Amino acid sequence: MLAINKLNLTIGDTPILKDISLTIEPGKILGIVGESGSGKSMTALSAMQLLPEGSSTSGSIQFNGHELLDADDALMQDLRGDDIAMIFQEPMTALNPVHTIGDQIAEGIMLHEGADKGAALARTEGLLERVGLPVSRFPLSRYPHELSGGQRQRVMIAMACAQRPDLLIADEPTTALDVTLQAQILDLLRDLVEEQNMGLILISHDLAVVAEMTDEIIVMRNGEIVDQGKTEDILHHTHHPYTAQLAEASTHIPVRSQPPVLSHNAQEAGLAPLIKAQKLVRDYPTKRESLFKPGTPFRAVDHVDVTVYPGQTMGLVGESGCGKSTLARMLLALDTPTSGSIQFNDIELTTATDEQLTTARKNIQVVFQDPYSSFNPRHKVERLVAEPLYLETGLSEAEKRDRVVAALEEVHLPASALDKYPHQFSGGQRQRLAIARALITRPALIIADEPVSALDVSIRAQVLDLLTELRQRLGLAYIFISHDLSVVRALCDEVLVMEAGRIVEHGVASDIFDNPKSDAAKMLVQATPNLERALNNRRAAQKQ
Amino acid sequence: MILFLVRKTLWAAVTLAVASVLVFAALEIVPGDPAQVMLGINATDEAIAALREDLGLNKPVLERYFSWVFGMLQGDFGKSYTYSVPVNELVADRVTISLPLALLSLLISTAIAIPVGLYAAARRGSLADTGIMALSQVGIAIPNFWFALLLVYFLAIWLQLVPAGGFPGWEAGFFTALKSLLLPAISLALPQAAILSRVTRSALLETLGEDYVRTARAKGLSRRSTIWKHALRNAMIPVLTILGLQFAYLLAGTIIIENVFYLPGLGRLVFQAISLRDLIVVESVVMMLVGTIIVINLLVDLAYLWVDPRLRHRRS
Amino acid sequence: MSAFLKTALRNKSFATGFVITCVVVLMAAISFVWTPYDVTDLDIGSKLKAPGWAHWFGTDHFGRDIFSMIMVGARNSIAVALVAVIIGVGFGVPLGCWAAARGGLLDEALMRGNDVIFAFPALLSAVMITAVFGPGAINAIIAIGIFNIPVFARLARGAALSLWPRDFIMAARAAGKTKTRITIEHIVPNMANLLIVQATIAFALGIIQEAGLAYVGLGTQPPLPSWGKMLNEAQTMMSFAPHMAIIPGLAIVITVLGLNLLGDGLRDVLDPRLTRKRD
Amino acid sequence: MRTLKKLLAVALMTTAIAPATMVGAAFAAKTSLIMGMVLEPPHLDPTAGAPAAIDEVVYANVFEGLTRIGSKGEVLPGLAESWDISEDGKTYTFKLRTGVKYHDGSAFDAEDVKFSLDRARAEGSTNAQKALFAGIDSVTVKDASTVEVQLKSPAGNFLFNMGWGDAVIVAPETADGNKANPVGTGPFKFGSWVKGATLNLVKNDDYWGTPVALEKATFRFISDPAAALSAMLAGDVDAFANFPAPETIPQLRADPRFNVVIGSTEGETILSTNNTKPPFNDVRVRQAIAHAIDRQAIIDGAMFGLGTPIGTHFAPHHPAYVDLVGQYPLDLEGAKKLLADAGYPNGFKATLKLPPPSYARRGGEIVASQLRKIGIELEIIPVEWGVWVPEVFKAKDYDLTIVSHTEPMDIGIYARDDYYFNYNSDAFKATITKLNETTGEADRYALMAEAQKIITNDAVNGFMFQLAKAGVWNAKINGLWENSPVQANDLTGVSWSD
Repeated sequence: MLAINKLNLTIGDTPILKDISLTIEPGKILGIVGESGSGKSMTALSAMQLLPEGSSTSGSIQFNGHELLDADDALMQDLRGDDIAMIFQEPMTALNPVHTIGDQIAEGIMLHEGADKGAALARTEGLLERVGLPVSRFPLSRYPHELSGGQRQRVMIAMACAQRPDLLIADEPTTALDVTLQAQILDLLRDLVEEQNMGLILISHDLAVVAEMTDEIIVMRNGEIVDQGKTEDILHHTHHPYTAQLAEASTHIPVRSQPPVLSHNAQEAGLAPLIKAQKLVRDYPTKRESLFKPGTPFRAVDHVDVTVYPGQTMGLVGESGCGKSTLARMLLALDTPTSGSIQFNDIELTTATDEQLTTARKNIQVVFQDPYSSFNPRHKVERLVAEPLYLETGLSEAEKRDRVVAALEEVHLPASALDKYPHQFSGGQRQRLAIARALITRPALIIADEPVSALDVSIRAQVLDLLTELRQRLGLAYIFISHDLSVVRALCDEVLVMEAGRIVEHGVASDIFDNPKSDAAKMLVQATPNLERALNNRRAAQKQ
Repeated sequence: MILFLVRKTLWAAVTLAVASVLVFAALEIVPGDPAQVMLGINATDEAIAALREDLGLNKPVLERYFSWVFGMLQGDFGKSYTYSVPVNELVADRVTISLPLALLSLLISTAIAIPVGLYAAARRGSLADTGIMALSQVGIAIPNFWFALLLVYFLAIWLQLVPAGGFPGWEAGFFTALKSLLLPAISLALPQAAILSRVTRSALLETLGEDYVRTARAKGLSRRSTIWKHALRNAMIPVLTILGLQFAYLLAGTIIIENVFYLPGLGRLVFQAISLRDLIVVESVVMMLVGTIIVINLLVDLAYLWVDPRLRHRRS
Repeated sequence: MSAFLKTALRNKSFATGFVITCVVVLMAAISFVWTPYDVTDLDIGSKLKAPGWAHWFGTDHFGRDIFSMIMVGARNSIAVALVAVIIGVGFGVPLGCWAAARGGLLDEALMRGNDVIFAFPALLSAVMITAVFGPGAINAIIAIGIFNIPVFARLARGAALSLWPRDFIMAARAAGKTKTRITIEHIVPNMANLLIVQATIAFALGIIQEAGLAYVGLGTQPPLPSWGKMLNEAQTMMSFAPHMAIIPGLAIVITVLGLNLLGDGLRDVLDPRLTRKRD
Repeated sequence: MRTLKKLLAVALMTTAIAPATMVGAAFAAKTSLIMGMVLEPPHLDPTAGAPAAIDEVVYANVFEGLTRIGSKGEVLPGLAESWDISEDGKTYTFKLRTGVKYHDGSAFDAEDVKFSLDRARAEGSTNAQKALFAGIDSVTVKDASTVEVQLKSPAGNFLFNMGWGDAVIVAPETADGNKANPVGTGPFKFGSWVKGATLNLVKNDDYWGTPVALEKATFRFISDPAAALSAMLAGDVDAFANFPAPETIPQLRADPRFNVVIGSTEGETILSTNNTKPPFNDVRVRQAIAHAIDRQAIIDGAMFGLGTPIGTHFAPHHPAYVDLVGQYPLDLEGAKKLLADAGYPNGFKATLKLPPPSYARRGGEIVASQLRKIGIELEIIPVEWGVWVPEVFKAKDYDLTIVSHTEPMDIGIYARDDYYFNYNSDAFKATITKLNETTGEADRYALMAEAQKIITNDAVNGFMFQLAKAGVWNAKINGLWENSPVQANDLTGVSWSD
């Protein structure tokens, strides 16, 4: 159906794709895997002929007997949305905010079938029903902003599948979604492929997702295909070293030489908690409901207790919007709780004096998710990493510099980094810088808010190793916030599961994963893609 | 939605109130005495005093402020010191020139700028685009009164195509009157059009880079219908903002242009009133302009609602 | 700086704008020490000369050398517009930053105050202000400057609001730094690009506004020449001395064009999105 | 946006369906005239305001006085057909015309004359020229067409004074409404007034005298010289009695469509000096200034050659004028020496407040440049009339200013106490008192000459030039005044030729 042969792509003078060849048949799912910048998306856009300006291509893309590379606009407009359809990564921006969802889906139907608006809307109702958005609850007159991310992605799927296309290209369709939603969307896609006998190209950076879904896999790196074949073959007998490396990285568990620090042991040993938050509540005001009625405040954090002992790594998991980050901000004393108390050592953070806060802050540092926005782009590393030294008075410039060099050494960065700007580092290096900054005041606790979720798998593994190493060497305690269970499991001693502002489960990490008790935890565990599980399932399926 | 309107209206009222204090206070400290100006050089002191009493200029400041404000609330803007007629009447005459002038120039500027901006954006990087953008840069740099001068001399005096200035009145016939507004409107409009076309172009380019435009293309829409159906409405939001600002600017911009073209509009009225120290006229006209601008801002806010459904029911 | 200039000059807009601006500034600077003729010295005998060798741009109705007047006028235009921008930045940026940092009622009050100023038609208000305080360069500066304040306040507030939730600000807060200190260390430097671009635009606008005020007789007063006033004087003489109107008008257009190009170029050169692409 | 459009639509509709009273003006060109004026009158009652613009619209056109001033400044019979003057020069008996009607149809008689004169001189009167009536002792109605005016002392210029716009005769019933709706006895009736733009007069068919040729006269107010030029060139106005842009005169003169007539006015343009304020209280300083002023350069630079140099405060076209221009020749060295003698070898700084007319603004720049040559640095402060009057004229808060004194025969102001020049000369006052009591022409002229010499010797003000009247009108128009002995646009004799 689709056959790409020796496709080369350059944009400007930069070669983007080199000698890409692939084929896909109806009813089959082809996965394209690779780290960022590997050329996955560009391959997909080549098939759609929606490449950015300044692109030049060579080779051939055959689709149902058409050569797409030299197809004119009219033919492509005919094919797009009718025979080839595409779903994009970002459901929040992929729909036009000023048109209703009904209109946006009907538009394609009217265009390709010549249907009038009434008929198109009637068809649209059926399509939305099929993707799990019944008209009774989701009328066609809804605007995209009235839907959640998962619902929008369903609208996108309905739109893409409206003409029963022969080929569907899904470019990271679930990356922006929570794991539970991801599982639902993937299920929906798989069902549609079966139902409509479509070909599906599934593009993802997540090997586990691809492993669960696809028949064949293509592994890309730097614009080239490095490995290609049936999913089982590729993943079982990982002959290609890069594939092996990817597989290893995505299931990476840092080696730990010390036993986990568990709360009940610490309690029994009479250890004092490092930080102890009790009955924390945080309300946010909302818009007035009407002229005379103020909005009911939104409770982001609802009577939460958190206790972390020295050296302990506490995981905090939950879907986006469950209150994890708000909780973290309160623990960092950046946000004041509506009620409740936070004890750090002997200091009550909610009522602390400036002096006490300074002491506390030296001991609680933070690492953020986005390594790109964690640094003031205008300052050099020396100044950036030294920032928390503001908390320590009376340091000379030379002393500060020594401290920065020492901190860089801790995270395995050379002293030559001092004079560079953040944009001169890669994402992984920046995250090391962020950790160096957190370490410079010799804290007892680091709060890490999704520290690896923006990183590619191989780099993620390195950063996880670093965090583990530092924990052991420096006796650090972490509060590790993540939506990714595999990461939490790899690193944490204990886990708190959060849902809608409340802690719904608290336990030893492995217990929770192997035997989740709360619904929230069960759902999370269930939905998390897992490479090993996926392979096992496949093997089992084959044996039958 | 209603809440939004109520809130906006309340704020508009507060803004007006603050503006009225500012205007009144500013003109309190203007040097010069309207009574003196009215009676001229040789007037006796008693005559001036009598006139001041007559005009109510001898009352305490607060009393005058409040009687002014309450008058305005009832639609009574007072009586011109120099012309001895109600300000309403004076303004009513002038508005029939200034408002059509501002609207006409807005119309011209929009009619030129939006298609040009669209064209340039659709052909980004082409020779036409580069040319248009270069031209618009020059357009922005041209002061409208200088442009007006050039127009008068080339079109009205050399070629005698249009009247050089003056206004025959609407009673001279709609098109005759319109014709005499044409040159002033063009000189006001073109520099504005230059700005607006740039805004339109960049707004459209911005939206053309959005994901939903790619979605529309993936649906099979042509480039053209993508622009019309998907990009344009989203691009209207910044364009609307600028349009609102421009209308306010055009209303005030008439002050100089009316002088160049000798149009008896609001701007000239204010100008004359300032030099004659006819403060009540100055105060009232400025307040009307401020009021108009506030109303326009409200309308622009409403237009946002119409264009952007996200604003219609914003939750926290 | 020189390295920056080297990169920036590769941008066509910036290069053109930079050259024009430099020429105008240079002309203004030279006029302090030398002009071809004394602009305060009237020579009625040689009035209304067309451009030629003796007087490059001709003479005006008082026999003054227009080239010299353009040079001195540049000084005046630049001074008025620049100080008006400084007023705008000096009051607007701290206000905007303060509003963004404190939020709540203060923010609301400041922004509403802004709205009030915005509701005044700027030119009309400038006319009123100069009418209150009398015409003159200083009052023109104040009249133009006041309306720059809300522009910069809004810009600064908007930029600051988008910066506050950024992670590096969080990190600074976690380091215990005060809001004032963070504003000075992190917020302001990161909005500097925006401010510079807006400042060049406000500068260009200031020149047009000053010319407008001078044109209606409310700007700089004689004996110092100003471009707007020259236009005003030239108006009735256009049919027999068109150079008197065309030359100052062109001076305004070219200067404003130069500044706008400089601003546009700066925006492209300084655009953080483009900078990010580079790494 | 939509609301605005609706508003506009309504606005346009209402103006469009308004009675089209003025349509057709352009087609009946031969009997209508559009007259350009620089300043718009604030109102139309000449007996209740000083602005010359009032007289320029209504004088002789709408309102008439007992006497009227002719185009050469002569006194002609007006509503008074004739008059007798008593031997002692203190009793004037006016014989009034009969059959004269006001525009509202009511009849004119002697009671109106008494009313008008008594009203003007009453306490609390808002007449701007109360001095004109100060000499009146009583006004008596002898019969319906005879009025006797008793003066306190003989006044040589009484008949001329009665010809001023401020002395026009109004009816008691309509006097208070004249500001907005003037009712007079003249050949034109008030038509309509679009404030800020135009004012229309229409022919009075019931006029007692020779009917006028024009059916309609429109005054169009154009303050901006450039706009005035545009309007003239574009044919939007037919005539400008006093064109505000002298620099364009050569251009207009070269245009065969126009008739350009340079006439004289009563406007002595002077550098008014605050005589009590140091250093101007020193006559040597004032004389130094007189020596430093190059009148011809000012006339050339500010008025583009239009104007006559004057050496004193007197109109050159008046028979009693004495040419004193040569008394202070341009002499920079002499001026510097005078300054040095006065104690200012290095000159000094002072301010120069300039009202809006271009003779003042342009002339001021030139004067400042001329005085700079002898070390006097003038700071130029442009002011609106609204500021000039209270600050300069009333409060005398000024050093120097430039203004044209346009009242006819006004040398008497130098005798006034507390006038803004702050000039105080017993010799001059004595001369003027004597002049006022003298009726013989030769004696009067001799006294006038003496008065002129005194103020020139004292160099009270910098005497610069007599303002010229640059009349520009369509070449086909006849009968407009060449000079302006009084502030008026007398249209009674105007017609179109073809």
